[in-house]
Amino acid sequence: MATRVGVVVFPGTNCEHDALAGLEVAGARGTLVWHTETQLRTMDAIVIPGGFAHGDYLRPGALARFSPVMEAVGRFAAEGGPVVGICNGFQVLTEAGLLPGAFVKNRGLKFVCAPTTVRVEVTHSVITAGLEPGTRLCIPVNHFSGSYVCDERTLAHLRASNQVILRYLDNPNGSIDDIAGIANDAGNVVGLMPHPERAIDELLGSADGLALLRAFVSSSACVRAG
Amino acid sequence: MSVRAAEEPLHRALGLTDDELDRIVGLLGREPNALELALYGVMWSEHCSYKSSRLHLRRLPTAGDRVLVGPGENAGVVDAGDGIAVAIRIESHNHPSAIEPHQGAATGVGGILRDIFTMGARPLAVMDPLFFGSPDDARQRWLVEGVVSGISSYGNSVGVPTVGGELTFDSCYSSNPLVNVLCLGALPVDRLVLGRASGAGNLAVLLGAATGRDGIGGVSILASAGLGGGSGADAIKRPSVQVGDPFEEKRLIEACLALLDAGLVLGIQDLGGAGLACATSETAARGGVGMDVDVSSVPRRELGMAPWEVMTSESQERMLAIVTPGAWPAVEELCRRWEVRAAVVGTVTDDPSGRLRVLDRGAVVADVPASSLADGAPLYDRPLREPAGLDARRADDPTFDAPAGDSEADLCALLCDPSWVYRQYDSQLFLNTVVGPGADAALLRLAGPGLPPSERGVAITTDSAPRWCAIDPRQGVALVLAEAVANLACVGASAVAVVNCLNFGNPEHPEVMWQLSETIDGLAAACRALELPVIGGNVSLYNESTGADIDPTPVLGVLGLVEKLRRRPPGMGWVDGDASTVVLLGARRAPGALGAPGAPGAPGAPSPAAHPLGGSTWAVTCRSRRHGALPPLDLVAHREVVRLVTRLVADSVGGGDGLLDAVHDVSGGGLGVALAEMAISGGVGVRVESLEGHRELFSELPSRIVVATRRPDELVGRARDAGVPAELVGVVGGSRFVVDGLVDLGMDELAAVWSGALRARLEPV
Amino acid sequence: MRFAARVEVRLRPGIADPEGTTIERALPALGFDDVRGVRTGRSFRFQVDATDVETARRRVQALADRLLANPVIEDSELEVSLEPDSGEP
Amino acid sequence: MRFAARVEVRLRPGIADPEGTTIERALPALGFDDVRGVRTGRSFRFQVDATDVETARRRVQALADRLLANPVIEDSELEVSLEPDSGEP
Ligand SMILES: Nc1ncnc2c1ncn2[C@@H]1O[C@H](COP(=O)(O)OP(=O)(O)O)[C@@H](O)[C@H]1O
Ligand SMILES: [Mg+2]
Repeated sequence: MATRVGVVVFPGTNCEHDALAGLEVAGARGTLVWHTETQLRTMDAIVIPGGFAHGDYLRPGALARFSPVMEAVGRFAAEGGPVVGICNGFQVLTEAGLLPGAFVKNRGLKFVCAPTTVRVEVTHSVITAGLEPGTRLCIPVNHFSGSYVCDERTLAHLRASNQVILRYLDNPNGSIDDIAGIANDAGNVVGLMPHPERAIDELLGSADGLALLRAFVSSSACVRAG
Repeated sequence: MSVRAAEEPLHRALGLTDDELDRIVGLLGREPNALELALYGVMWSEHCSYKSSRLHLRRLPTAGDRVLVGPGENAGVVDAGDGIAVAIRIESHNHPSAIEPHQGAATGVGGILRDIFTMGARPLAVMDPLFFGSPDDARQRWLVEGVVSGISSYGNSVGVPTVGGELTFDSCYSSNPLVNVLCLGALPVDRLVLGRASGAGNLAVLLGAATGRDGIGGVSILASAGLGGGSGADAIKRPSVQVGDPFEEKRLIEACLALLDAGLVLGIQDLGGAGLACATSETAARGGVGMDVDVSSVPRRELGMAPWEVMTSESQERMLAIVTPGAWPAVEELCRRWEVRAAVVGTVTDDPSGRLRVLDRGAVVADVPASSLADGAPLYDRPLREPAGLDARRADDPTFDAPAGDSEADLCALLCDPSWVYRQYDSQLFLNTVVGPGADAALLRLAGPGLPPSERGVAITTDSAPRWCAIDPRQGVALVLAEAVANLACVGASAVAVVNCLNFGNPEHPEVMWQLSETIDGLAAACRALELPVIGGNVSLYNESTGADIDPTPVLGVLGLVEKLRRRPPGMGWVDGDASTVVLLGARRAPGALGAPGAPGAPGAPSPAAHPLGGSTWAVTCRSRRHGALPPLDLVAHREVVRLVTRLVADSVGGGDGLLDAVHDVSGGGLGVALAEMAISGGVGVRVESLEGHRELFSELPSRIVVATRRPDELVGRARDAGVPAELVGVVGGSRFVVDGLVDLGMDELAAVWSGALRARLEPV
Repeated sequence: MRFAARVEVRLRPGIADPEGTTIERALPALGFDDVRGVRTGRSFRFQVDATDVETARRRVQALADRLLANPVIEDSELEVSLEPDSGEP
Repeated sequence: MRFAARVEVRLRPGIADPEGTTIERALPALGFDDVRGVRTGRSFRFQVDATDVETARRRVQALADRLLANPVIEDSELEVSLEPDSGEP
């Protein structure tokens, strides 16, 4: 049976269908999970997709983190379940305290939609498992508040414990230490600003995102089996 | 304003003429009350009634095999095949953007999206043709920044990709920027729904945002006329600018599409200009029924709103749906799920004369025939006059100006990368964008949530040429249509339908009416020649500043289709490798011209010029010469070139063997700019030989498309078979951009000039 | 002398404030059903050099009107006070 | 009783404020070379119902801490006062 991935939808989320499409190409079966849901037990993995949850009003992720589903996501993550937040999903995860740090407006103070090149730094996270460190992937970003910030201690910790999983080669937003994606200590909760689901087909300009999505789907299958 | 109101009769203060008042009295058989007068005031405004342009618009061809819905509805709809229909519409939001660029543009996006999903279509793409004064002025930069950020923040957040547009700077827009927005959506053919009411006893349901005193603008005169409204003098000062809420709109889109999917809605209509007054009277009039609306049932954002305020408010993000009483509980339930407010505000009646009755807690406060509001405005056949001195302007041609000047510097001055604008737009959502902004046309997969599977693609482009239209609106708009169709060909799409946004000056100036009339005739003729229907449009008049009208600015959006979209089209960038050859398809010289360098030309007797420069970007930008004769256009020959290129590109897009490495049409800036853009895009230089001087480098003679190929003989053969002229003009390769005798620049330098041009002007310091 | 300035820019009364409305709608679920009428704004703090408080205030007002707020939809409110460690030119 | 609250949320000192910097950079060209140190923030105004000013202040503080500011990067400052036309529940 295919890996079942719950794709969380807040009011204002807009990349949920794209995430479903990406997961499907990567071999998983995605299901939309409305933000009022409190049970995720039937899921093997969770994706929090991009968009503008609650309009991004106040701050990206600030209101979404109080949606009922986030408590369930917290439990799911605490039990070792794979959770990936893409773009707005990453912002939600930091607001919810499931990942460290915060986001501020892009350097340049403008929304940026553009292809970027990221380098895979470490491979113990659910989204980079099995990839070669140093692999370069061409994946687009699409955000206004995409500049990752954290205090020095957090940064030192992220580095020391190999939690920086992706770095930009052409930092589009001013993120500290060129961080494009991080994982928690255990590697099962991941946030990344680039949109791998937008790079799943050469027809769209790149299929590099599939490497990440496939890694995610197969490591989710492992978690379930194990 | 209040002083004027004290002196002026109410109807005039509301924008109605004395004759219009007489007409209203005739229609009603009595004097209207103040609320009724306000309803006529907004519904008979130029914006809502098209009273100055309607007579002319009738001359546009609107029929076509694929047309499911033509002009008159919220959007035009064509059958795209595979059970999918495509809805498209373009609109202006010029005046609000001039005073609050961010919100003005943002609400423009919101409004055009509603026009699309009101047809049952999911909005899939936006385009934004923009026109400003010179960016060397700080106020213009403020406008550009605000408009682009408004489109970006609303479009990105609501979740509709912006896949292209245009950016034009010209001093005629200094106090009157133009912000046009086009939206394209798709729907399963059987979800098509129209904005009409039916069935006595059915309910009129208001969906979305609460109603406040937004955008009441001119009508707020009623407050000062002492006719109620708790706001008093406050309302008069209220600006007619609204704040957009993309989050509300996003929920509204999902809720409305879910309601339509569930078959719960009989008719639906967005609330745009003139708010509830417009939505209720139009749905009733289209359905030939009556309607009762009780303003006390309308959810309010503000206290103490009078009936006229509720009826004319332009609060954003609202829709009016017609549902049966039996369906209402399910409608309520679905709306709750999407966190969208829904309230029954009225009922459909079987009143034989189709009256719209406005009630306030049950008491009738207005009672007028709905059709008299929606369709009863007088149609004006305003006087026309050709502007003085046009012949002299056309004769003042820059083509043979001497000396030629520094072509290398001129070319650099014409290069501009618009990505400063479009990088701020999400152009990729829905995973449909095969070709996004920055190319000749956008090319999208025809797919989306809820659509039947299809291999088809849909292409879209917007184009305009106000300078040309100022010299000759008839010929100018034909050239615009020709360019648009060529743009589509470059991504392999065949044009199928046209929408237009006619941005003009003050219609009370006979010269402006002449421009409008000529434009419509020119567009009608060109559409007939290319067998394209016009399926929708918008007219924006009174674009003027301190008495000066803008250049006539018809903006065309043209929709194209691709049968099989399996591979990316070649694009404009050529590739390095075994000698790709540059071939110019289409006549290299204007018909009838002699062709020898500098040919028949003493100044003063410029025509026929082989490489005309009248009205060209080069003449305006590099020589400040705005006049001259427009290049000739032969639509029959144009069609052949476009057909050939469409076939070649469509073949490669469909997965066939690609004969072309690169393709790009010659447009603004001429062959020089087209070649430079191809080189920059591919990152590879070129050597072009024996051009006929700077005129050939910068002429904007239409019907020419540049391609690169590694099989030039085969290509030339194909062109010959199709009756299309083809000439080898250069060879791709190396790291220099060379046009013999005219330009010799390193690719790095060329690319830097191109990519830095816009930023340098918009972000000085 | 150096003055500390604070400018608060808010949407004018009656103009829709979707952000405020959205925050307000979320509050009851967070246990804040005692809060209403949320309106959002932007604030700016800076120092301004001027010979006296009146001049400083005029400068701040000019800055607010010209750059920080769009009077078509926004009002601005300002506070100007002597910087504690000011006094020297 | 009803209280009027104002919360101002600003980036913590040390966190870069590119918006403030950008405004400051634009100022000399507009003739404001007497202004420096621009920092931007967001403001929230609302009413809160409470039995006394202390309770009101605690509620506002809680709202600011839980929702309005992100403590990782932001500080908040608040003001609470009795609404002029208050008194009734
Ligand atoms: N305001 C804008 N928004 C989005 N894309 C834009 C805008 N202005 C220009 N573009 C994009 O930049 C490219 C070049 O525009 P333009 O020079 O008008 O093309 P063309 O000459 O082929 O019509 C097009 O792909 C267009 O869609
Ligand atoms: Mg074009």
